[in-house]
Amino acid sequence: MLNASDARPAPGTSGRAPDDRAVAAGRPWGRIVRVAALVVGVALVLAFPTMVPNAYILSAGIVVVSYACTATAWNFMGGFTGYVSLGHAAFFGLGAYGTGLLIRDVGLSSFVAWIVAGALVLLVTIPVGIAALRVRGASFVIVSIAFVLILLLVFQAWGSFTGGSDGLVVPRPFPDLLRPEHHQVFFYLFAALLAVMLVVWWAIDRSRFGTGLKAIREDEDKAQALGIPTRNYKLVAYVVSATFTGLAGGMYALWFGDLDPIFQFSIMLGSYMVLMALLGGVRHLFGPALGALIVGSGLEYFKLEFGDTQLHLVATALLLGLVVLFMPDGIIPAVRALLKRFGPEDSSIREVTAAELLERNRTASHDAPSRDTASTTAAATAPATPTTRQEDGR
Amino acid sequence: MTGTLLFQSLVLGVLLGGLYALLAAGLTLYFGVMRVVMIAHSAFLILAAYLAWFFHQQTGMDPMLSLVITVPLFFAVGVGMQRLLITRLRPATITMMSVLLTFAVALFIEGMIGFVWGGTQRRIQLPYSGDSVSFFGAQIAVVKLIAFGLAALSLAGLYLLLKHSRFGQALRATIQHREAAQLIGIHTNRVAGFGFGIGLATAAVGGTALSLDATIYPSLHWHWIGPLMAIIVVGGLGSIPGAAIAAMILGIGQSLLQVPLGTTWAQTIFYVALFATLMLRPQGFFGGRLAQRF
Amino acid sequence: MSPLHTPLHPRRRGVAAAACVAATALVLTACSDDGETGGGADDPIVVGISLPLTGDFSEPGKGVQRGYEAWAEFINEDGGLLGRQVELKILDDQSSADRVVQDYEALIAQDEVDLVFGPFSTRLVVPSARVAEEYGMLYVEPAGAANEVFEQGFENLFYAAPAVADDHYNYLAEQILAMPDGERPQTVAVASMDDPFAQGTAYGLRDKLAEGGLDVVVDEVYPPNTTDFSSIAAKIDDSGADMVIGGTQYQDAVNLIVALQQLDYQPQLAAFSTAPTNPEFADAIGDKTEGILSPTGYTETASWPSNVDFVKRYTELHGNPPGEDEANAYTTGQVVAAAVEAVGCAEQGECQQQLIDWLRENEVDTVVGPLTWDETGKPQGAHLIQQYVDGEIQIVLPKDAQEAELIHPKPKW
Amino acid sequence: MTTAAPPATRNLETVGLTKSFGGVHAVRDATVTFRHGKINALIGPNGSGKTTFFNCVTGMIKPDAGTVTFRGEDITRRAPHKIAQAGIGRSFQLCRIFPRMTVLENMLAAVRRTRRRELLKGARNAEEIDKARALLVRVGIDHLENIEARNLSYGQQKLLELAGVLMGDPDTIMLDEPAGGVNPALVGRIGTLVQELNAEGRTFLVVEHNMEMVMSLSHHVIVFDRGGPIAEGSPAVVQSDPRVLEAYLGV
Repeated sequence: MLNASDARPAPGTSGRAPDDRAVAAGRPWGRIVRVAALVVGVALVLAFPTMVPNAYILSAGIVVVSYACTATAWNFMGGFTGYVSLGHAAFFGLGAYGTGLLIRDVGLSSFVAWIVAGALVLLVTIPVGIAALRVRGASFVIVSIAFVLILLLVFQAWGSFTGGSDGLVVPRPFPDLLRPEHHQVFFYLFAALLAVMLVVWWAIDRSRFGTGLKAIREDEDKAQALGIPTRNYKLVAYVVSATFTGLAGGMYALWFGDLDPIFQFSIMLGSYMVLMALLGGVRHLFGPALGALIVGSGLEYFKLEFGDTQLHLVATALLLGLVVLFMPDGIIPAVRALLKRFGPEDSSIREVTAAELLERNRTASHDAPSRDTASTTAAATAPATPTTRQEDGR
Repeated sequence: MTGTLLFQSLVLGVLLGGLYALLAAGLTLYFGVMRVVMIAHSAFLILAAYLAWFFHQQTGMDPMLSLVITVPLFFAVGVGMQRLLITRLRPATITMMSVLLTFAVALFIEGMIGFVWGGTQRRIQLPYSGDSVSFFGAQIAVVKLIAFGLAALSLAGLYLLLKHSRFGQALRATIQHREAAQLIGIHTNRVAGFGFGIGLATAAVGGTALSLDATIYPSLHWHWIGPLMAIIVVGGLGSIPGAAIAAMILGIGQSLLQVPLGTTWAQTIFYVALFATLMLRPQGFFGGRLAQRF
Repeated sequence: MSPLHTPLHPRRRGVAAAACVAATALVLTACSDDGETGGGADDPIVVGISLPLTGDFSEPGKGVQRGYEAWAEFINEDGGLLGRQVELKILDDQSSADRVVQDYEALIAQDEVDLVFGPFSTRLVVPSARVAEEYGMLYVEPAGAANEVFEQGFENLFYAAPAVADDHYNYLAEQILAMPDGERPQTVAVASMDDPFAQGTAYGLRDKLAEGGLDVVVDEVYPPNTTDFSSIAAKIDDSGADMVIGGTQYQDAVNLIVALQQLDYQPQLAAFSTAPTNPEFADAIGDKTEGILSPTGYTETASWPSNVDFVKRYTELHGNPPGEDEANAYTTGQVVAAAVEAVGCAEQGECQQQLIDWLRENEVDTVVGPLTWDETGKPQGAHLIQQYVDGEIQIVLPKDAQEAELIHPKPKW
Repeated sequence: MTTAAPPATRNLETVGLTKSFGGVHAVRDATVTFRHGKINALIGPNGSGKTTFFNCVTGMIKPDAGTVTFRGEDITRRAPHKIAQAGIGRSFQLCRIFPRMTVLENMLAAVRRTRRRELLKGARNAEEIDKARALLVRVGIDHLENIEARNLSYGQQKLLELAGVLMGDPDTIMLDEPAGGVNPALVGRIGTLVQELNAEGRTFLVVEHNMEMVMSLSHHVIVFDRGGPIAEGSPAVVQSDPRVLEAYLGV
């Protein structure tokens, strides 16, 4: 946290709480810096289309913003509850195809179709969520991957409805615009969608609902024992996450115009979402967007420069591996820790997660004199005590 | 649908199921010993197939001889992966993070295959590629029979190893209850490393078998990982016999369904089975542990 | 409110946001620095191309690449285009529609190439043609043969081959329907990749035969990434169809044929699109090629003046004669070159419309013969039918171009 | 399922509660009645099924057979959060808190959530913060409120967990080994807290190995062995029961 004195390891210390005024004193500056940064950031985003040298850079910018949308949408589930879904591309594809099919078959106008497709994704997600959220951890990941694979098969095989492998052409919403103008409009539309998501994320983050979700991320059983209806909370987070992903997909369909099942329902797209969110930092409002900026620009660069090889895959793989092994909390906390190291106060926080804590606690209780001699069968006959809880908020 | 076609499909299903069984056994083994869902399993499968193809390309010898190199190599890589990568993850987050880490490994392999051998499709042309033997009216391709034989032999070997060797006992104890295994003096870390090595060795065998009768390309592994993951959940995570049985049933099911539904729809059987399992019996149908917890 | 002010969440978010946007601008602007500004009289003419060098279409994609590179090399040897050297800038679209659009966008808007050539495969042609159209670029393509391409209303598109997919088998269909009753096959099995081009060829033939009274007993579609053909083969075998038609690209044809061989299925007639014209085809199926039919828009033995020259130089360069993919790519180059020489310009802007207008009005001599186009960009010709006869792929239809007699029924494979 | 208005003295009861894992009975036909308004202790050797019993009662595990009633209402197989909302708070054997949330956030996460429309209200409501602080003062860790919970000592975590349970105003509190792994001074403090809270009218159900604590604290002791109760009564009665000695010393 920002006030380093807060984080002083304090086992057994009886020192009084840090003075509230001291905490407050650091605050106005922080607020000014933050507001200023936000204003500058918004201004830069708004000015971007006028700063770019050509339409290609603008279109690459749209790709990055659309990535930021998907990663932020993913983070409603991944960041709050710690459930890693590798299959969020399913919702992206559903939103995209939904929009395209509603325009083609129902004759809705572009943006009405977009909203309706978002609503359809929302409805579809409820039963899917109920099934997928019966399991945790690895099983959840498997289910999420399976969902995107099954949709890929359905959209490939059901050619008469979806266009099959031929793909689907989505009519342009603004047929009169020249290509660069078209890009400009969609850059702002994507940016607006991203802004809405960020506001919603921020609102949830500070709400009771958000606190409940974070409790689930930290320790799901404990959260439930405290009276948090974990299943419904997770379901709501999942539905919100999926719906936003679907809206991003629908927007992409309107912008891009050509849909192909292999690329809409691709595990790669889902994994980019995870990579971007993790890289930036899932606990932070702007983490996924920052990750999207880095990964999106990097991918574009790699594909353009080394396009005839598959080096971009290798680069993605190495980045993902590094993040997972060395920076699982993302760049934002890593940078902050670095800043803190050079800052006036030193605080070395040992990283502890729920299960490690349990492990530590178990050792502590084993050492306690009051405990009976340990019998190994105790654990075996009571496997329900989740002594080796595997998933953790991330 | 005629009787011959039905029988032909059944035979094809059994042959396919055998390969699925071997690969799923490897995949569920990782989960058993380390609680790791090894997304890269099928990428190693394709890598082994490429190595077999490359071996054949360079030496002109039968690709099956490449097993002499790939099996020990993959075993060592497996042990190394467990030691150097998987154990670096915090125990608390190992299941989730290992999914991402092995995903990264899979991408890395795919990228490197594309980088080294190009993105085009490859296929080994053997003198006996088009040969077949007649079996009660069904025609069985010789290469498919060899592939099945390889898979069946390896599975049998794996079974004997687990059932009748000291190492196998230690491995099973580790799968069933890691802490308890530690308490009775098993080096669970070493056992887990070997478990990983054996898992990867199944990928080496499977890949060679696959290379005999299939086209390979770098991104082919995505085609395999979905069905394999579905199989291990249906069979019960961590249960090797469960995985083998589920693999056989689903392989045959897929093959039979291809007749009325076509190839694409038939593949959905894996995912339908997966969702059905989660709704009805999340711990899997053929033994295994509580899937919910992991 | 409580006196507690410590925010629940970190405060440097705003900073991060600003950093984000600044970095976007920087990264992306940096990328653009290497954009070339063409136009000068001595500068090379840069041709932008995106091809599927990896992924489902990489096999034919590489053929197209060889054809384009041969064209550039030969034209440079001959003194270039408008006296300027030609330079190709080839990107890999990984057989992906998303990628192909970004590629052409980058080529046109950022690299400011002077000309573009089309990619391979109908699926990639449609999205990329739209980009080219919206930038007003002439778009000649070697591979988008399916009807769908010409139904999009593109005004800048020209297909550099003699005929569209549906008409590829026209000569074969006529021949089969003209056979006497005892000889004519009665039943047909069709298996096609779910791809507009492959389906176009196969269904063109299927529909003509069905109209002529033949029974279609198997009609299978498989996605492009299919590798296991044993069950499709089993169905075809089980139907005992007299004739098999494969709507194929390359590898799928090899796999399907091997799977059919494994089942010992022996049709009287076997026709596959594209694959049999590939030089590696015979090897890949164990040289059991005798009697396999395939349509082609190109034959290396054709006597068109430019073709004789092309085959000779290509063979010198690569050691083997060009295949259909190479020839189609070369044709694309020839078509654009003809327009450029006639109009006398090669750059973005008004020049492109002049090139388009010129092609609408004129006939171009190419290695596949003289080509003309209707207003949708459809070529006005027909495909030849080839067959493996005595281990060589030879023209068997139409009669006046025949190099060998059609073998019927086909020998065992 | 409620029949007549439940008598005020009825608290938590189980009838024939049974749960087995892979053929091994962890809890077998356990029929237990806890005394309302008292401190109840559940003791027994390791592996006697106390924790499984505990988990069955709080809904973390679905029992194979039997019923659990709370104030006359059947709560068997209800979801854990429903049971918590009904007024049963619990702690875990190996103290579980939210490690990467601050102490205060831990407390706020435990606020009862009953009204849906309040869910999107800010989590830092002044009234609740005051309540949380009061509870932190009560357990004696109020000075640590801005520290991430993972940085607390084990004893402090135990106190935080207890304070978190109290945040939900449960009238029955189940503690799984509250004295496990903490120093004797803290054991005393926890004991005093339990007694104070009991004096305010809260019923306690404590699983504990620390006999000294059990005997000095509880009003009613239930002894478990092999998945079910074998004896119950006042501490004095239980202590002299031969079956208890046999269960503990084992033959």
